[in-house]
Amino acid sequence: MNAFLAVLRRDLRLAFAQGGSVGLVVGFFVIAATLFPLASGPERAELARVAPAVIWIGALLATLLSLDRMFQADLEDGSLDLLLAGGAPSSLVVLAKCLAHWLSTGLPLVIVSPLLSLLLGLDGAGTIMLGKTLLLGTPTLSLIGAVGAGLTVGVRRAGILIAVLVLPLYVPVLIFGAGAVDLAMLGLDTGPSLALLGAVLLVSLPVGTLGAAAALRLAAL
Amino acid sequence: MNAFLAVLRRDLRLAFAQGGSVGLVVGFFVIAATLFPLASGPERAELARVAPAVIWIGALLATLLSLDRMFQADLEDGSLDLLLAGGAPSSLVVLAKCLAHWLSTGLPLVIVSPLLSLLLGLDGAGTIMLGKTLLLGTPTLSLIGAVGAGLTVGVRRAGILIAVLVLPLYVPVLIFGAGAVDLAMLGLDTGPSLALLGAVLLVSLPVGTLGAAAALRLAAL
Amino acid sequence: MLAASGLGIIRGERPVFTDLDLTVGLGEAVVLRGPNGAGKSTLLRLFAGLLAPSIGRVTWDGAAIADDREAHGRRLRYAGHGDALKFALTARQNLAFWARFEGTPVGAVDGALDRFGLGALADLPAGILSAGQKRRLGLARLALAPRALWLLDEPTVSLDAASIEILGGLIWDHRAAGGMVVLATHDGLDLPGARVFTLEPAA
Amino acid sequence: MLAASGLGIIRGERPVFTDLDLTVGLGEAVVLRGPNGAGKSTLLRLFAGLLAPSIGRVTWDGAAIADDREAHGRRLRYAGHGDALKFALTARQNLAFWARFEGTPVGAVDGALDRFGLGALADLPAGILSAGQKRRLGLARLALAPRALWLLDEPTVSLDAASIEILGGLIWDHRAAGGMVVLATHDGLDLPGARVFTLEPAA
Amino acid sequence: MMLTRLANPTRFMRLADRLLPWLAAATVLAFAAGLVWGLGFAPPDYQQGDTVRIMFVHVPAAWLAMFGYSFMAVASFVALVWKHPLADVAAKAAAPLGAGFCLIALITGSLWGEPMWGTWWVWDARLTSMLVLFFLYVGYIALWSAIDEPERAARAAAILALVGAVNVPIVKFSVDWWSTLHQPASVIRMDGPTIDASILWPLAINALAFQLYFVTVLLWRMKAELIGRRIRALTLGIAAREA
Amino acid sequence: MDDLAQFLAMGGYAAYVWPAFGTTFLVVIGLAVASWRRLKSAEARLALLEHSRPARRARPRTAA
Ligand code: HEM
Ligand SMILES: Nc1ncnc2c1ncn2[C@@H]1O[C@H](COP(=O)(O)OP(=O)(O)OP(=O)(O)O)[C@@H](O)[C@H]1O
Ligand SMILES: Nc1ncnc2c1ncn2[C@@H]1O[C@H](COP(=O)(O)OP(=O)(O)OP(=O)(O)O)[C@@H](O)[C@H]1O
Ligand SMILES: [Mg+2]
Ligand SMILES: [Mg+2]
Repeated sequence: MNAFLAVLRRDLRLAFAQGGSVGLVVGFFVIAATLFPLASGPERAELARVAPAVIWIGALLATLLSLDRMFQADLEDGSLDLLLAGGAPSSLVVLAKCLAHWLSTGLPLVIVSPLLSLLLGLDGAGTIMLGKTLLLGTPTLSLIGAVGAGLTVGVRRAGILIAVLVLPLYVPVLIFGAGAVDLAMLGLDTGPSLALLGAVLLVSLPVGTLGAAAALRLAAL
Repeated sequence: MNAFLAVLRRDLRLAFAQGGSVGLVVGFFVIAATLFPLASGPERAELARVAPAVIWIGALLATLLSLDRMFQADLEDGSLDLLLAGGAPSSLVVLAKCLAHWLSTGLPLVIVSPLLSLLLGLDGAGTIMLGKTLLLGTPTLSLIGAVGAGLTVGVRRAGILIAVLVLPLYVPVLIFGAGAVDLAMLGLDTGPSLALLGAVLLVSLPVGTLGAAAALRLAAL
Repeated sequence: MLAASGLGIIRGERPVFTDLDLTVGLGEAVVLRGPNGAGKSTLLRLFAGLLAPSIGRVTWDGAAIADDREAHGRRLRYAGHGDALKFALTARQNLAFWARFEGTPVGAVDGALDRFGLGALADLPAGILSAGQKRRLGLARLALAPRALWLLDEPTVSLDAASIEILGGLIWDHRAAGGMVVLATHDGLDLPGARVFTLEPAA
Repeated sequence: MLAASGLGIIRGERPVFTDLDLTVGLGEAVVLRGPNGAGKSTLLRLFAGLLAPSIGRVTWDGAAIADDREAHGRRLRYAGHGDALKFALTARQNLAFWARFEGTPVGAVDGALDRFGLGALADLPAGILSAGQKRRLGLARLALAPRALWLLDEPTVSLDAASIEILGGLIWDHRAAGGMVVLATHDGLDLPGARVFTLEPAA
Repeated sequence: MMLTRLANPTRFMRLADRLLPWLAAATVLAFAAGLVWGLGFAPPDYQQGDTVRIMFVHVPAAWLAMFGYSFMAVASFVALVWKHPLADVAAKAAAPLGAGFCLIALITGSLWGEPMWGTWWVWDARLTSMLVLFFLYVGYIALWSAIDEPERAARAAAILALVGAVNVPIVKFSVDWWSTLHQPASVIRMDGPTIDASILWPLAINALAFQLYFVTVLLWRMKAELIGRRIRALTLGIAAREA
Repeated sequence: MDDLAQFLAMGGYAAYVWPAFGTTFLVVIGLAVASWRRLKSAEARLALLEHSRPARRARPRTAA
């Protein structure tokens, strides 16, 4: 538990104090959502139709952008050895790093999502549902991403390998997440989609932490 | 000139030799473009309308994903010192690195763009114009990106700087690039857009290399 | 008591060493020597449980360390080629993180910093420290709280004479309290009563 | 002839040293000594033109090096704390890159590798080399082609005794041909006839 | 430990050598029978005409694509949990086969879609999840080739295979969960097949042929991999003795 | 003759049916041949190695 809190605290401090990743994520997200209408032309009705997809893909890619350094930085400066051989359960360490990653990428996205809805012309129901699905879905992105990051740590050109490994696994989250917003805008029942998102999160919690921990122990070898 | 060829050759070898990293760029691009229709639903006509924007934003992100390590890796292993203090003009070194970056990210994107057009249902005229605009536009992305990467190398607020500096500079490229494809699909004149893209490229060639070189010399201080 | 018996390891398709036997008893110090590439760092990583042997085993009081990696982790301190520092955090924040991580009261941090003469630098970001200062900050972890086994990979690199002496004193105290040390070095560090174990390159 | 006069530098809000004067003549070797943080690495980076002094200037044959950075770059070799290696490339590819970069015929690479006893490792990826082997590979650049001024920051780190001797020989040959060396070290490396320049920490 | 590690693969090799000629022969026979029946004798569908013949390759390929990944996942599980020395060999050998079948299903499906649905490709759940399955195969193969040391690569790939296994049920049930253009299951379902016997038989024979092919080529690949590992061990042994 | 032409025409769907079977067999045969060749070359290398083992040939250990 000590170890969990220590790692969580350090990673958050690194993400926030440095001004680094949180600013990047939010900035990137807002700019990408702004660029989209610019690039596709301004028809508002059409925009709102594809808006959930655009925002969700933005969330995916923003997560990916920050994933590759999740363990790589620790490997390079030698911390990873100490984190793994320091007597703390490695899945606990991974869980702390996932939580820190989510708090510094996923959560900020959830918080700015109303602004993005506004930019892209989503209606009220859609905006609320977007927030809900992001809240349920982004932790899954961090957890699954951790497995990809762990598998590729120390591998050459890890960044893009992560993308190839992880993106297919993100697909269910994307489908349910963006789908639920579409349903909400049509006034249809979103219960099953949300339930599925929740289920995916529950599954990925053990799978992600144990998988990433196992992958990291490999990398140290 | 020696230095230019040497750096170009080394960076290309690093990008191509190991585990097909270029294949991974392409894979990433294809997967990202695949996710979009997945998230937005399958109506074909609507897809083709936003397709140029989606592909262009995909190109932006693929560039961005590989940008942050452009100089950072050299800084961390100490090569940057030698590249800058080795007696070669630093703008030449930067130009070589930009060219290598484009050959290993931009060019592959240009090459797979017809496949993406097919996936997203672009028509013939759109497909051809997409290839043309990517060919003219992606070198600009590498050059402008180099300034961002140079400015942020070793700097603490790296994340924010990249987001805030580079993405806004990408806006003109994105607008003209995606815009020209839209015009082509409507059968309108794309000459001015292409001319503008070319002009932006010509401007960013000196601005990018000199700017990045100056930024790097700062970082070495 | 740490023991390796019949230890052999293959890395990158080549055997680094084979059939290595080594025992480290209470209060003992073993200095690993040998030319570059002989396998000193490899052996230390095996002892830390960071590498798995291809053959043979490493035991602690008779039980294989692989059986309970976490318990083994809690009894050792490993200091490798990297200093395990985050350049954006201050010296104190860096050390405090490791103290929290292992459950040592954070109060011990200032003492450890002082011990390596880093008191005046405690609030500087670790990134601007000189090479030797970074090394000292990495080593200051040793002074946080006692642990039975120290595994040090070239700890004296970049250290000035005064710091080497401090490290020597720290090791002395550690051994006097029954601690064990295995360290790799090419020179420096004069450890009284240390046993030298020389590794020969396999090829 | 390399000369520093009235050199002072402020890094991270604190002066590292002030009013430093040092001249290095043909065939001369200067060993920088001083405790951690005294400014040895800083001085070497100033000499390499990688840092600009806050006050004073560095000159070569009387002309400030800042006036023509590229010409200065072509007459020096700098070896810092990093080894400037790409782990994915083989040892030979790494060295061949630097040879091409500076315009030395690639034929010189194998000789340089052999000189540091890396001939047998030439086709291994640099990433799997041991710490000392990496260091040797970084230093092998010195043997590529003659350049007037060598700036070496703790070159002996991680080197075994045999390699230190090789490096000593290389420096000797370099000086015999009129080359200059400025190097920082905490020990090792016995350079006959070298001048020791001791830096005191400013604070 | 060394003994059990060797014993098992050796016994496996002997068994494989005994089985392989029969398997190869059966594969060729089944393929021939399935082809002749499927292309020559099965009646055209009253709705789909002769395009229905594409089914005889499309459907078995789709099944095997899903089977291949499930097989990999199970083998990976066995490799991770029981450290069975053959399991990761099997998983590695299966990946290119599964990827190949996946590609076949995608291409033949596409070729079927143009006359039937009037389009080569739609972004419906079944088609998309099949594409995702293909990407998973590609990622798995890429991971194997990105890590040099076989032990490390094997375990990393096993972890990936297990994590990726969630996609298989999604491919299988996507048609039931989302309304799509694509056919729902009509052969493998709870209440028995709903296809006419004149189509069902050649389909079954083709499926058998694909399955036999899978096993045969899998055994070849596993043997090659095992021999490769023995070569590695031998060269290492030589290296050790020379030292 | 007519039968054959009719067979080849596939009820007007030749352009879809034949490519489908064609790609299938391309992939199937390709994978089989590649796997078989790999097996044979591995067996040959092993035979060579086991044959030359007692001879203690100096072999380049770093061969890519
Ligand atoms: C690229 C396009 C296509 C893909 C990726 C695809 C994928 C699949 C998959 C994965 C299955 C196995 C389903 C299961 O066992 O539950 C399947 C079965 C099947 N597909 Fe497709 N398909 C495609 C196009 C088509 C088209 C155009 C048709 C016909 C109009 C078609 C007809 C069938 C039929 C009849 C089955 C057998 C269903 C059963 O009885 O279980 N498919 N396909
Ligand atoms: N990038 C930097 N920014 C700010 N201050 C720095 C930076 N690098 C070094 N310093 C400070 O300058 C001083 C001198 O550092 P330098 O690295 O030159 O020391 P050194 O003599 O090489 O020490 P060592 O023997 O430990 O290598 C140190 O006190 C350090 O804190
Ligand atoms: N990650 C790795 N993969 C493959 N081989 C490796 C790896 N790390 C080290 N080796 C090889 O193992 C051998 C021993 O390396 P090790 O780092 O243990 O040497 P060392 O005794 O610590 O040398 P040094 O004095 O240079 O630090 C070297 O020949 C090296 O090439
Ligand atoms: Mg070592
Ligand atoms: Mg220094």
